[in-house]
Amino acid sequence: MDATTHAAHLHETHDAHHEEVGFLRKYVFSTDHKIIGVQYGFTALLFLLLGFLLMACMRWSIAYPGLPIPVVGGLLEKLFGSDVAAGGVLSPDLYNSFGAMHGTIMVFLAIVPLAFAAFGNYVVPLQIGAVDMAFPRVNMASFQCYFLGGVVMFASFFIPGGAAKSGWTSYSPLATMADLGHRFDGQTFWLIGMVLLITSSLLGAVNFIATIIQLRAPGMTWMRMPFFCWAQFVTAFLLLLAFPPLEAAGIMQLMDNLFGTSFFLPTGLIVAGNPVDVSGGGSPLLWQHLFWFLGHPEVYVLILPAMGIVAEIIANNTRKPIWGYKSLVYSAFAIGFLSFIVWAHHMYVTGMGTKISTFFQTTTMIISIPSVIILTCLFISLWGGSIRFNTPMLFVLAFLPMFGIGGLTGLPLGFNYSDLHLHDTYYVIAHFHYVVAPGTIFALFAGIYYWFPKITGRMMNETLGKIHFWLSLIFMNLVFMPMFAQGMAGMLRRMYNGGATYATTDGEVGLPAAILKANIGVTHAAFFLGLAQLPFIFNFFWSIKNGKKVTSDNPWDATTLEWQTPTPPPHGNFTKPVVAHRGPYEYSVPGAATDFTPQSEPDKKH
Amino acid sequence: MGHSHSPSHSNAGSADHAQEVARHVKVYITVFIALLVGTVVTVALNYLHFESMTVTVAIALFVATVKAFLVAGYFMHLISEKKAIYAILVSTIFFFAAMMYLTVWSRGQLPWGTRYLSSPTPGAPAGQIGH
Amino acid sequence: MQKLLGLPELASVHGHEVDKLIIYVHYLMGALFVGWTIYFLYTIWRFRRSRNPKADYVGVTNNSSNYIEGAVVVVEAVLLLVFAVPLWARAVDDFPPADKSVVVRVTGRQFNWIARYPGADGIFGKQDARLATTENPMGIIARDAKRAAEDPAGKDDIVVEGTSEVVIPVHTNVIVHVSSLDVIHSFKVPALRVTQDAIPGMSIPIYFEATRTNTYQINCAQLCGNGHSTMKGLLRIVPPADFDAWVKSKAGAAPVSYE
Amino acid sequence: MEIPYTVEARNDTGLYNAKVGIWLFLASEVMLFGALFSSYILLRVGADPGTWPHGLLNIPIGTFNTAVLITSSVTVVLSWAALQMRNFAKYRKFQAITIACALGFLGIKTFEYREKFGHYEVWLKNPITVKHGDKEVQTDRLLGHIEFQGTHPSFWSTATLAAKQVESFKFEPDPFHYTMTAREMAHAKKAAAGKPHEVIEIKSADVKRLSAFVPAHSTYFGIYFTLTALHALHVLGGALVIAYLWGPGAKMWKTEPERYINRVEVSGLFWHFVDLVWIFLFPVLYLL
Ligand code: HEA
Ligand code: HEA
Ligand code: CUA
Ligand SMILES: [Cu+2]
Repeated sequence: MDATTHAAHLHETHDAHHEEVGFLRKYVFSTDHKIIGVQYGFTALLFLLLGFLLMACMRWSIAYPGLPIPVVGGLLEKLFGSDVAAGGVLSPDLYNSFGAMHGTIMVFLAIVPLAFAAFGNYVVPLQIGAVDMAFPRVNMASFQCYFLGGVVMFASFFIPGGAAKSGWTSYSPLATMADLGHRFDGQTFWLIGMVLLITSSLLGAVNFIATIIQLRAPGMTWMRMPFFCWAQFVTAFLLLLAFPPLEAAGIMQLMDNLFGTSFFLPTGLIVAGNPVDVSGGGSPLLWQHLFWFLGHPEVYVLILPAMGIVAEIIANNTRKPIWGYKSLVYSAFAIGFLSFIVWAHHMYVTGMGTKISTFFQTTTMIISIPSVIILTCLFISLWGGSIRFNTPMLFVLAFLPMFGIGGLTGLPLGFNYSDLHLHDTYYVIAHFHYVVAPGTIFALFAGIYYWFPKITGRMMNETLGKIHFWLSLIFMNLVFMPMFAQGMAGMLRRMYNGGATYATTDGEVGLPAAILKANIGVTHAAFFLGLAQLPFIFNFFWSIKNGKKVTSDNPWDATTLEWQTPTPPPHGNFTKPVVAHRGPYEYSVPGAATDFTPQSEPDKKH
Repeated sequence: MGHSHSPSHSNAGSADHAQEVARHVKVYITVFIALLVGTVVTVALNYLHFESMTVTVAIALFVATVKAFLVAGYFMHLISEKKAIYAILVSTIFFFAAMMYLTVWSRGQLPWGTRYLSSPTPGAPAGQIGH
Repeated sequence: MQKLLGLPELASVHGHEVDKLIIYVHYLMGALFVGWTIYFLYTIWRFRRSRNPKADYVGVTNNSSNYIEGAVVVVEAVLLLVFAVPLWARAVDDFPPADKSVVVRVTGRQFNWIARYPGADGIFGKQDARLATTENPMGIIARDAKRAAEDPAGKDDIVVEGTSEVVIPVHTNVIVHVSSLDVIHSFKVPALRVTQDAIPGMSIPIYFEATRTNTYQINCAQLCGNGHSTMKGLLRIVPPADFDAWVKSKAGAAPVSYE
Repeated sequence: MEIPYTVEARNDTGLYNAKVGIWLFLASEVMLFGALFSSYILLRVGADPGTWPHGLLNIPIGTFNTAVLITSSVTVVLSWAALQMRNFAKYRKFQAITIACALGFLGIKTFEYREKFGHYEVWLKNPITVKHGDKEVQTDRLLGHIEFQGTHPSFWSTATLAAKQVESFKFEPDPFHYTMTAREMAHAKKAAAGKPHEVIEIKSADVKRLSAFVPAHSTYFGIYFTLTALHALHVLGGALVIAYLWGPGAKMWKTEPERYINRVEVSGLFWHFVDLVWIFLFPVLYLL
C-alpha cells in the first residue's frame, strides 16, 4: 500500500496549491509544511494529555489499589463496563491496558509526533531556507496515516476485551494469548495502529532527509546548518531504518493473532493445563530482537530533537555561539550509528552468553560517550554567556541536569550484572522518565514558548510561563526521584497494586513499608504535576488571541533563518530568496554592530 | 557513462546521446540473458541434490547475489549513481547485516546448560545439564 | 553505601559482587552529578545577564572538557572490562559441578510457580507437552496414566505445585533451571540478586549459593497477564539437614498439590 | 511557489528530489524484507528435526514466474531507454509488456496459493503403513489430498472435522514426506510416477492434527505466505503506478517530458527492487 501512495505522491509534488485554496485545502488537507506541523502539534498535545490522564488513573490504582478512582471512576465504569471497572476501581486487566497504552501513546502518538514531526515540519524547512518540504503531498499523507493510526489506537479502548494489555513492548506469547476470547482483540488494533504509525514515520523520514539533502538554500552548507536540523536529520535516519523491522514483526504477530501461525510461539505451549493447538516452532525472543531493534533507536528519536531544540535556545539566550558545534554534530551521528547495535541491553535477563553479552555491554557503554560529549558541550556553552532567563531558557536549563540524571542512571542498567538486580524495577521507570519527561517534555515546552511568536505572531505570557516551569520542575522530581529508591529496593513495574503483594510480612522478606508508602506521595505529586499544566494550557490558548503582539519578525534577536521570514510565514515562506553567508550561531561577534548576526546577512567586506 | 544516466536530458535526442542509449540497450539485453541463465543454473543445480546442504545453500545464495548485483548495478544503474545514494545504501546494508547476524548469533550464544525444549522434552540426569 | 542506595537485604554469595558493581557505578554517577551540578549552578549565577551584559564570543578555550570526557571513558572502560564482563562470564559459564549441587527445575505458569526436584535417583523424568492436563500440567510422562511405564525415572520426581514454594538448603550450590509453560515470566529473587526470564520453549539454568536461612519472596518480573502482580512465590532457605528431611518427606509421596 | 529540483538535478548532489526519495524509501524496504529474511533464518535454524517442510512448492512454476518477473524488469528499462530516445510509442509497447507480466505473475501466484490450500498434512495418533515410492513405510504423518463427498475441500483443519462432524474421510497420500532428504523425495516421486493413487480411509478419531498448507501449518508456510504475500502486494503497487503513468499519467509527456521521464525512472527503480526481492525469495523458499 505504502508503495503506491509513496511512488504516486513522489511525483505529484507541485501541481499542489496553485489556485486560491478553500478552508479544507488550507487547514485540513493542506500540503504546506507549516500547517502540517501545526496539525501534528495539536494532535500530539492532545495525545500527551490523554497519555497523562491514563497514567493518572494508573497512579491512583498504584497508591490505593481497590479503591474507586475519584472524579472519573464512575465515567470509567460507564465507558469500559463493570467487569473491568466495577465501581470505578481499576481491574488488573484495565490497568494493563492503560499501562500499555500510556507507553504507546506517549512514545508513538505524543512525543515523537511532537518532537520530530511537529517541530521538524515547521522549523526545518525554515531554518535551511527552503520553500517547503521536498514532497508536500507525501507530507500530508504522513500526517493522515498518523491521524488514522491515532484513531485506531483510541478506538481500541472501546472494543470488546479492551485495548492492548501486554505492555508497550507487546511481548509474545502474551500478546497473542492475552485475549484469546476475542478474534479482533486490542492487540490486533494495536498492531494495525502501529503499522499506520510506522508508515507515517517512514513517509516523514523520507521527506525530511530528501528535504535536507536537496533543498538547502544557497550558501547553507552542511556545516552551516543549525544543530536542530542535524538532530532531525539523524532522527529521520533512525526512523527510516529502525522502524521497518518492527513493521515486519508487527505483520508476523498479526499473522500469529489472526491466522494461527507460530512465528513467536514455541513448541509445547500449555495454557491452563491444556496443550495449545498451534504448530509451534516459533521463537518468543525473535519478537524481542525485532522490537528492540526499533526500541532502542526509538529512544534516541525521543531525545535527539529535544537536544536540537536545547542547542538552539541555549545559543540564543547565552548570546554566544554553541561551544563545540562540530563535536555536537559528530556525536549526534555517533549516537545514530551506535543506537542500531545496542538493542539487546533490554534483553539482558533473557539468558545471554558471555560473548553476546560482552558485545552489547560494550556498545552500550560506548554509546553513552557521545551523549556525555553532547551534554558537556551544552554545559560549557553556558560559560562566558550573557544568560537571559526567559521561560524557554528556564526549561532548557532544567533539561540539562534532568537529562543528565536520566542518562547517568542508564549506566548501571547498561551492565548485565548490575541489571540483574535493577531489571524491570521502578529504577528503569525512573531512568527513562527522567530522560523523556523532565528531559524531552521540558525541551518541547521550551520549543513551544520559543517558536510560538513565529507561528502566531504573539508572545506567550512570561509570568504564567514561569509558574508553569517552577511547578513542573518541582513535581516532576517529586514524581520520579522516589522511584529510584523504590527500584533499588526491588519494587517491580507493571503492578496494578504498586507491589502491595510483595509487602514484607512476618515470615517473608519483601518490600519495606516505607517503599510502598512512597507510592502515595508519588501519586499525589503526579496529580499536582497535571495541575501544573493548567497555566500552560490556559496561556497557550489565551495567547493565540490575546498574547502580546510581536514588534519584529525576530523577537528573540536570533540568527537562524526561520526568523528572517515574515510572521507568520506565508505560503512559500521567504519573501525574497535567502542566502546563508555564515554559521548558525554568530552571536556577540567581536566588532559587530548588534550582538547577533543573522545567517542571511551579507559580509561587509565585499 | 554517468552523465547519460543522470537525467541531464539537455542533450537528449542528440546523436551521441542516441548512441549512448543504444549502447545501454545492448547492456540491458545482455544482463537480461545473464539473469535468465543464472535462474536456470540455480534450478538445474538444485536437481543434482548435493549431499551437503551447505553447498546447495552456498551456490543458491551466491548466484542470487550475483543476479542482485546485476539488477541493482545495471537496471537500477547504480554503477553510475551518485555517492549520496551509495552512502545511504551502504549504511542500510550494514545495519541489515548487523540485525541478521547479531540476532542469529545470539540464538546460539546462551548461558551454559541452556536448552531449547521441544515436546517431548528429554529428561536429564540432574548431574549433566546442557546439550 | 548499601544502605544509602537502599539495596535490599542480601542473602547470596554472588549478590555481594552485584552490589559492588552497582555501588561503583553510582560513585561515577555521583562524581559527574555533583561536579557538573556545582559547575552548572555557579555558571548560571556568574554569567547571568545582569552581571555579565556582554557575552564572550569564544567562551572556554582550554580543553578541560576533553579531560573530563576522557576520564569518563577510562572509568567506564575499567568498570566494563574489570568488573562487568568477567562477573557475567562467571555467572553464565562456570557453573558448580551439578552432581555436588542441588538441582531444581522452576517452571512458571499463569499465575504461579512449579518447583520440581529429581528425587532419589537424581534424574528428572521426561515430559511431553501433549500429555498435559490440569492434573499433570507439565505433561510429565511418569504421571500419565497410559504412558507411565515408559519412564520410571520420573516416578520419584518431587513436584511442588500450587503453592509456588521452592525449598533450598543454605550454604549449598543451587542450580535452578528456569522455564515456563505459557507466556514469559521472570524468576526474580531480590534478596539473592538473581533474575532470569522464564521463557516458554527454553530452559535456562542459573546458580547461586544462599547465605542465610530465611523465607524470601520470589517475584515474577515480567508482565504475564492480569495475574502478574499477584504471582508471588516463596523461597524457603533451610539448613541442609532440614532440606534432606524435607526431601525424604516428599519422596515417594504422591505429587504434592495444594490446589 | 515552486519547489526546486523536481526536474533538473541539484548540482552538488547530482540528483533530483524524487530520485533521493525513492532510494531512501527502498532503503527502508531493504530493512523491512531484511527483517523477514532474518526471521526466516532464525526460525529455520531453530526448527526441530522433521518440522521444516521442503520440496513442497512447484519449482517449474516458480522458475517460470521468476522468468516473468525478470522479463518485466528488462522491459521497464527498455521502455525508459525508449523515452530517452523520445520514442513514446516504443515506451508504451514495452510498458504494456511489463504490466502484462505483472498481472501474469500475480495470476500464477494465486494459482499456486490455491494449489497449497487444498494440499494437506495429517498427523495420526498411531502409525499406519503407506507406500513411499517403491517401498512400504510405517508413518504417522501423511501428505496428500482429502476427498470428501466427491469434492476436494480446501482450508480444512483439525477443528473442521469436529465442526462438520466428519466421522471419516478419503485421503490420497503422496508417495513421499518432507522428512525425507531432497534426494529420497525425488527418487520416491520418480518411482511412484504413473502408478495409480492409492486412496485410504481415515477416521477423524485417529487424527491428531490436520492442516492444509496454510500459514498455520508450520513456521515454514507461515514465513512463505507472509513473504510472498507482502511481495505480491509490492508487485500490485508497482503495477498500479506503472499503469497510471502508462494511461492517465501520460498526459504529462506532452507538457513536461523531462519530468515524465523522471517519473518513469523512479517507478522503474521501485519495480527493479521488487524484482530483486524475488530473486532472493525464489531460491530461499522454493529450492532450499
Ligand atoms: C530518550 C530516551 C532514552 C535515553 C536517551 C536513554 C539513554 C540510555 N539508556 Fe535507556 N531506556 C529508555 C529510554 C532512554 N534511555 C526507555 C524508554 C527504557 C525502558 C524501555 C522499557 O523497558 O519499557 C530504557 C531502558 C534502558 C535499559 C534496559 C533496562 C532494563 O530493562 O533492564 C538500559 C540498559 O542498558 C538502558 C541504558 C541506557 C543508556 C546507557 C543510555 C545512555 O545513552 C545515557 C547516556 C547519557 C549519560 C551518561 C549522561 C551523561 C551526563 C553527564 C555527563 C552530565 C551529568 C550532569 C548532571 C546530572 C548535572 N536504558
Ligand atoms: C515519551 C514517553 C513517556 C512520557 C512522556 C511519560 C510520562 C509520564 N509517565 Fe510514563 N511510561 C512510558 C513512557 C512515557 N511516560 C513508557 C514507555 C512506560 C512503560 C509502559 C509499559 O510498562 O509497557 C511508562 C510507564 C509509566 C509508569 C509505570 C507503570 C507501570 O509500570 O505499572 C508510570 C508510573 O508512575 C508512569 C508515569 C508517568 C508520568 C507521571 C509521566 C509524566 O511525566 C507525564 C507528564 C505529562 C503531563 C503532565 C501532560 C502535559 C499535558 C499537556 C501539556 C497537554 C497540553 C494540551 C494542549 C495544550 C492541547 N509511566
Ligand atoms: Cu508471571 Cu508476571
Ligand atoms: Cu535502550
